[in-house]
Amino acid sequence: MKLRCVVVGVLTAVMAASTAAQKTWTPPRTADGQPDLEGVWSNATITPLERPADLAAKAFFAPSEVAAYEKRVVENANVDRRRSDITADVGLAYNEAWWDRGTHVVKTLRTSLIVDPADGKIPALTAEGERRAAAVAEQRRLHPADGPEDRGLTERCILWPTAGPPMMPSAYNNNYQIFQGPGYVAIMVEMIHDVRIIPLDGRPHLPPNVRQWLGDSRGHWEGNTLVVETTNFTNKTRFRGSSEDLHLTERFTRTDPDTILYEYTVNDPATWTKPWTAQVTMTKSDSRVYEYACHEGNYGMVGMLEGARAEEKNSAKAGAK
Amino acid sequence: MRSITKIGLAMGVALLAAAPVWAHHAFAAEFDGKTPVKLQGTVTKMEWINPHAWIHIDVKDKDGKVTNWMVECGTPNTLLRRGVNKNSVTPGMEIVVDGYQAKDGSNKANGRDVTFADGRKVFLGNTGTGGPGDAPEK
Amino acid sequence: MRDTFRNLIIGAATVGMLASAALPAAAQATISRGPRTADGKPNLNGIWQVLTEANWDLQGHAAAAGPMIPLGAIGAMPPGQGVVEGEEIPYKPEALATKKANFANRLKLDPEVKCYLPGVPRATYMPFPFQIVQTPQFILISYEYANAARTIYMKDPGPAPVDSWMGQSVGHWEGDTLVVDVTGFNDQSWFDRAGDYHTDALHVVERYTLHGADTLMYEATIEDKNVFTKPWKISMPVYRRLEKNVQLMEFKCVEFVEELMYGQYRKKPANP
Amino acid sequence: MAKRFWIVTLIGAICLAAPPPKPANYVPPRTADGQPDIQGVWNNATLTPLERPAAMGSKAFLTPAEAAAFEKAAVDSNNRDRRGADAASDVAGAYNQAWFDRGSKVVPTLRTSLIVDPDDGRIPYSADGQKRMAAAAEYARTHALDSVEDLALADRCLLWATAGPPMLPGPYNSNYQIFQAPGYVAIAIEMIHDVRIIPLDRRPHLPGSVRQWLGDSRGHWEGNTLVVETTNFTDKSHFRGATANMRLTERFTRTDANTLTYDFTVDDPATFSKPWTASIPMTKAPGPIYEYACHEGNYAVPGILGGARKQEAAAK
Repeated sequence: MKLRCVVVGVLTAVMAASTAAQKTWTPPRTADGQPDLEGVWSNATITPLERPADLAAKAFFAPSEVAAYEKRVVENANVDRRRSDITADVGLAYNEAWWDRGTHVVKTLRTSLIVDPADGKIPALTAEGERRAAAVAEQRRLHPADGPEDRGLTERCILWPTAGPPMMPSAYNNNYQIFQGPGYVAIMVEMIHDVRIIPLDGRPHLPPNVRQWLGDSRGHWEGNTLVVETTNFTNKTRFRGSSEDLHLTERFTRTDPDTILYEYTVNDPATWTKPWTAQVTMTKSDSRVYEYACHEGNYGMVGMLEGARAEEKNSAKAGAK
Repeated sequence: MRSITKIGLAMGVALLAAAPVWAHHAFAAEFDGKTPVKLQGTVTKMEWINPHAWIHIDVKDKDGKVTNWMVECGTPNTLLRRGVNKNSVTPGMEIVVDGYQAKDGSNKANGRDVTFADGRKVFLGNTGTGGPGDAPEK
Repeated sequence: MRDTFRNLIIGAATVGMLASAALPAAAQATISRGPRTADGKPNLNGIWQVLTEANWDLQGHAAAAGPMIPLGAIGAMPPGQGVVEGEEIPYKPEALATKKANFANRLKLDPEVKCYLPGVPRATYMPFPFQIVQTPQFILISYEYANAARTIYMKDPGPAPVDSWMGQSVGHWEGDTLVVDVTGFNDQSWFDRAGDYHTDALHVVERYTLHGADTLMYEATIEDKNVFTKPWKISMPVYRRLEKNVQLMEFKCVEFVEELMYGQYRKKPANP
Repeated sequence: MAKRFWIVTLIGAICLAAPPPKPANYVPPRTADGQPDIQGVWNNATLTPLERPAAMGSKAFLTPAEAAAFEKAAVDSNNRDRRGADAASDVAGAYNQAWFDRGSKVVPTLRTSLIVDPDDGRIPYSADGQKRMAAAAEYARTHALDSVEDLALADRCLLWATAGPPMLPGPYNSNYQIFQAPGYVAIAIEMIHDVRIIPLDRRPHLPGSVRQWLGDSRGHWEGNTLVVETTNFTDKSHFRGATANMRLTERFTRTDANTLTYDFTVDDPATFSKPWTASIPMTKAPGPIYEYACHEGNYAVPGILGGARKQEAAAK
């Protein structure tokens, strides 16, 4: 058994203490007077975006429940899931050595990243949202790999959820470095070396016809909270089915030397019946951001497309027999 | 196994389902579950690149003919944080790869398990690099 | 009388002094101190762009037709006086042959064609702006081209664990000049579109010096014992972008090369 | 055709005369930054050919009478309605003087060529130079219209003799406007809107690897004469057969309010047995310089090549 055990960081009283201390701690200031968010941060967490069904009514873990829960989740992720069913096994090709999904729940102890709606679930799609989602699914079903555009943005090395925005925890490389210069907050996202340079001078957004993968962000400080408004998304970004009219509001509040509470509100009336909000705690890391040159080594894309062509040839041959 | 509570089970299932979605790409799209391979060979080159690291190995078959295989691994950045570096895997090392061949029939496979001949895992922070991260595993 | 006379002289002297201060920056002997950050360092923050034709060819070159006939004059190479100090890049003979072969096959081999990361120093003189966000411990350079980026560590983090496209940058101040030592390169990037290349033994030392408020003097010393007989240096001014509300925009060019790189694997290739 | 004019005028007035006296010692005004002022619009059209026609033999100068007679005959001849005897010559004479501006005067020195050195007024080709010129002529004869590269640079709208350098008078549009600013002399050439910006700070030339149609010029003042050294020519312009290594020295001297004397010396040992010099007077002109957008309206090239292809197809 090649079970690789992972030393589980057991969270005890420390967790409870830091949530309580949130209110009183005031962040230091950068040279030009901004609350200091600088440093390398990770938003890896095992807390899922939406609350799992069996925890429907439970918005928070009690501090005592956290350790056991975390232990089980991490061990479960590490079990060598050699599967009888081959395709599932191929699908789980890595074991934990390659993943870095994190080993802790969010410091707020919530059972989901989503905080509003209260049930921790993404609100219902509008009719148009349903239609659009169905169309995308159908396109993917009919054309899994006709050309590179049919693969996901991560497989095309164009955009990862870690960059978003919103910046979502992901399978690995959940690392960010924040720099603050006069009039700017810059966030370097490790995957895929995207840098969000957020001007704080209240300038207008780019013209509405200019659409960008990471949208166009404007920031301002409300007390110790950095508020970032982002618009101008493309219709190709589709964060969980969002449209190009997505209006995203992100809030960064440093609650203690090692924690930034990152909260985002998704407002896209063309897709969801009402806005929804999620929170992720970003934890200070003493690691650094490494280069994630994705496109340069993307043998996978060729492999996938050639694989599809090979399968078509085989099925054609089989059919012809 | 029995002691896993309902929560753990639920979480486990959710996690399981989530796994492939989060991978850089669904391996099933590139590799073929119906053609498993077991390759024993000598490393000729280690490409520490994203999105996936690739090991190039020379594999000798029964009558000595050598073919070069490319083995796809995970994203290296995770391991860099555990102290792995370009000296962790160097040309000349003997390794064993359990995985699946590429669908297009080329000499490519995914590194389901990559171990030394003695069964020790290759990709751990502790392969002689004294890096932080997971406890040494026997 | 004497006092008024004395005041007159003093007045004249001060006027003289003020006049010299008002002289244009270039006329003053020392480089003007320029704007400063809160911790007293030259303030390099801002959006900058190079205007030379270095990305076409670091060395002096005449204008020439481009490799793509249908592009006509759009694809032609503009002329450039070159940015290499001493005109020539000191290639080893066999390495010069590789460079020439690179140029001959540049549409296949130049990483820029495939929107690969530009490496250093090429990222600086790509025909796109870059932005510097300067903090005491780290200096971020974000490049509009292919969202390339570099963090300059003001405290050396030790040797790079693996080779990378943009290398590992460690900076320190020498007087009013930011000196950046860059190592840990892979052998993939080129220096320009003329086939100038390097191996993973590349070592680059960059120097950024403010030259007045809106100009940076950029120098880079390039060293690679496998390719060049000795270190060689390039230098060029970098100009601040002064448009109102100027910002970096997105040039995420991977999307633009998918047809080029993967079109042949389409189910229905555009031109089989 | 040109030779016949000379013979006609010569018969009329055969007498030798000394060259006219040198103009008095004119001192030009100064620009704001102290350069001798050679600004303004100038024209270098003239009836005097670059080389002395063979028919003139050793005659270096015309007499005033000869000059006047010649000028009258030349202008009349240019204006004659040259409806040709056969269609081919008629087509060749397609334009009459209305379209041309070859000038109406010989050079004031009455010299029988623009070339002043060598004395015979002829280009001193070396053996190699002659061999190359002959080979070029032979190639042109046998590949007259294969492709656009076989057409003259002017027909291709790439470069006219008026720009050179050296700057020779053309059949028309021999107009130049000179501007002077601190450290620079700039010459705007009407045909084909080429501007020669000549720095005066004695900076080095462009690297030898860089070749340009108009070369790379550096200027300096010697008294009231602007001396311009030009190198870095391409191997495509071939001024009178010269190679890319041609070195050109031009001298601009304002000799009176309305005259700018332009001398140039060509040095290219691979082509000419020795350096040779010509002198062309540029006279003040009212201007302005008009736009000469040549390439944009170049219907001729597709017409010429298309015609050749059609004829070849028909011949098959």
